Amino acid sequence: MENKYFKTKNISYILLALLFLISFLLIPQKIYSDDDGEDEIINGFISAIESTNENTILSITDNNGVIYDIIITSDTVLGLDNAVGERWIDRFSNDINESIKRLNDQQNMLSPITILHHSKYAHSITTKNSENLKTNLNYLFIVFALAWLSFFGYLIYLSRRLLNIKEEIKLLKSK
Amino acid sequence: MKITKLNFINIFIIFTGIIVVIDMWMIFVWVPTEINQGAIQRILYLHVPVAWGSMAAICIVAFSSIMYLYKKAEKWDRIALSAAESGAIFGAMMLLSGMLWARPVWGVFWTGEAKLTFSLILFILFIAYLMFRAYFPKGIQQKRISAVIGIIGAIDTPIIYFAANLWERAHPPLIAGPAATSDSFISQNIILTLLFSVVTFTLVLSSLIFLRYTLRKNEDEIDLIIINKT
Amino acid sequence: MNPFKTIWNIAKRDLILELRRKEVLFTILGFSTLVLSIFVFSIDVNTKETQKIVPAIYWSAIIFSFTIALGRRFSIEIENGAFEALILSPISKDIIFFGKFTSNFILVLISSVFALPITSILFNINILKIEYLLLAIIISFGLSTLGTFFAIMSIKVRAREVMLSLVFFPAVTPLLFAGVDCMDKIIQNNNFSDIQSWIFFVLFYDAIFFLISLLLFDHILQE
Amino acid sequence: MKNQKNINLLEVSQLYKSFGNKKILENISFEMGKGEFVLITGSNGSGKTTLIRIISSLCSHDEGEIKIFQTSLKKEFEIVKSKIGFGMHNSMMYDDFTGKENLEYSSDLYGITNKKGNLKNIVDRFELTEILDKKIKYLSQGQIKRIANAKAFLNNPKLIILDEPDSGLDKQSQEILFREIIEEKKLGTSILLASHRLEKWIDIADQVLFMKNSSLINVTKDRKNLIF
Repeated sequence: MENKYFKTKNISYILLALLFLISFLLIPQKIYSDDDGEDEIINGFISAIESTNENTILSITDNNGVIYDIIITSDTVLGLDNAVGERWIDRFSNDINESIKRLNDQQNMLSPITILHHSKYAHSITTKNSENLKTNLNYLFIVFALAWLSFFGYLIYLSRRLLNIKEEIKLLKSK
Repeated sequence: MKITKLNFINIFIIFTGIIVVIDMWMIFVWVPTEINQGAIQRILYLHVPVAWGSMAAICIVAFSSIMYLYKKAEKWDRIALSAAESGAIFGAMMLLSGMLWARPVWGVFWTGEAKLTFSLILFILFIAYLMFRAYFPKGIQQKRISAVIGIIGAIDTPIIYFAANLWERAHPPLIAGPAATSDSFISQNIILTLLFSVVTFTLVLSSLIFLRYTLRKNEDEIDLIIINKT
Repeated sequence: MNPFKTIWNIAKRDLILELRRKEVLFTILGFSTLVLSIFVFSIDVNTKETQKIVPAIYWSAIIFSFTIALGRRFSIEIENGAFEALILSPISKDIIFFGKFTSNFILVLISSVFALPITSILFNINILKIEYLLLAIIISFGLSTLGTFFAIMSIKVRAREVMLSLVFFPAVTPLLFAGVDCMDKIIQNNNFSDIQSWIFFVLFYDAIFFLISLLLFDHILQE
Repeated sequence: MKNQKNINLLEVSQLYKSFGNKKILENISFEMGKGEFVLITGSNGSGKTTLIRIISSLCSHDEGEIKIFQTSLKKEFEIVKSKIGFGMHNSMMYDDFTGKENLEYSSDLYGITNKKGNLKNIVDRFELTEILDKKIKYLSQGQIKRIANAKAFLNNPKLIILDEPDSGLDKQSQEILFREIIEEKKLGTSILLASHRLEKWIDIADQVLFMKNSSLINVTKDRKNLIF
């Protein structure tokens, strides 16, 4: 039973090569084509909030006094901390009056705001809580401690086993 | 002074140790704190090199598995095993540093963000390779099947990364915070430290692989001696 | 000996075997319905929020039931050496893979098509459209390619079910992403262009792993 | 009956196999010509089954060379397999199929032309008619063995490899098996048989190979005083 016409092995090699070629041409650029330009960041304080019927406009004065008018779209993401410091994260469209209320609090508390926007349409608005960013040094410490603990622990474990085995080999060889 | 196998490794490990100390100094002292995120941004100098390390580890596993299937030489199988073990540790660190970075900055441990999903699946792949190998009865078939898993896992890695990106594009997670644009703020020193850390962690990875390789070799040697004895 | 006839022979015999033994058939059909009904009890179904997670429930039910079925599928065939009879017969190893793959593909397809109406009844969403069938076909293709490969590979391993799922799930997550996301989009009846990139991705995934399994199949058969 | 030296059907040279740190086969070499009956005997667990599995490419070996019909085992060897009949230790059949369905499945796999006629001939030769229509799982070990042995003769092979075909068989079916093997031997089919029971096989064997703690001794000549 000679299945020469079914030489799947070399057919699969050719098909595999072809497929890699097509995939590199076709899929990636379709995906990454809609990545439109760089987003900019503004750090500053909320000076005024006007909400017209179709969208809400925030005017922000940044550290050196320049005033920007930022338009909040439906999918802008808000990450605002209240006085106690708990972070509240939600999309603007999910709960508009709650978001407006929170933005007003931020305005009264004059808390520093970081806005990530693309040609005036805001992607995300977050409280730049620099003081509690300092406090999370403990996360930094935990990560580095765990990293080095695991690396050196593994290293020591390996070298100890290596030494034991070396001795055993010497013992067995001498016997 | 004849450089025997063993003390070559010692020199290599001591050298890596020195490089690591310099790297730590650079990360914690030399590089300025990034204005946007503050101190927590220094996790970048651990997260990126470790991610690069686990990627390199899965590539080494794939390459040595293919060579083992092709050449049937024991040496390739040992490299695959050692790369997988160190890769698992690097994968765990990648996952951990990713999560502990997300917590202070985005306020949540886990989001649908592509990199986090990808590192979790990569970590599970490593664990699957090691567990499958440990539970399979010893012998040539065990080595051959582990090589096959290594190859499939490695081919799967870019595909999973791709799928994670597509998934993130379809379900954008609620990342409210400057971390989302951490890479838009790279100054000169930050790039230098990052590169140096990548070099350091590659050295750490290779010394771990080297050590595990020699250990594996000696284990085989003992088996041979026992066989000849009986 | 026409190879396609042998492939159909192997697949047909496997399916007859499963019909008689009913063990894998119950897992494929019964278990996925069980998983779906567990979710129905645990969440209140008719709010708009829960509609969003229906695709996730559907696809995880399919993948769970398939993994368990895979664990059972080859166990008896191996114990009394029937699989070795296949290896010893004068057919090339690729044909064995095709045959086993076809029977698994048909089983997964039955399971996913069978679970569609159940999901639409339990979660009262209308998901009986043609696109779902196309989606189910291409994803079942990917699932059964890797499923057959891993099932045959993990015959001799201890704690086989756990090891099989430990290796199978990470490899199949891209399909899970694609299935859930496409279904989500079809439910909100967006146009075809949204899920086009996913469809391309799944086709690429199926082709790649089908060929890789073919190339590596010899290595996992040799004892 | 010495065969012509040049065409060796099966050649095994310097075969080594060890499992973990236990040696199973050491420096096994033997040849087998056309129409020869070779008996491999030895106590249980002396490596007979492993040797058979290695020869039929079910199991890999560490060193050594195996040639069947002059083609080495490494190359794709389906064409060769169509001329070989295998009767392994386990039944190699599906429990939920009846004996008849199992035999039909094998003839499909071997691509036998007139399936019906060939099957009928095998069934008559091995007198299986009454146990053919029950599912394998309802049959006794002996009956399953009879069907498995018949399966090895299904594709009228040039070489038949049988591993413990007589275990669990009653007197009467042993007679049938013995008669069929002599029949095949006359037609020029060579047979490789591994068994730890000697009585009948030893008289008709052209070569007797005795396996003792993982090595092979050719005792064809002084087979009479074979004790182990």
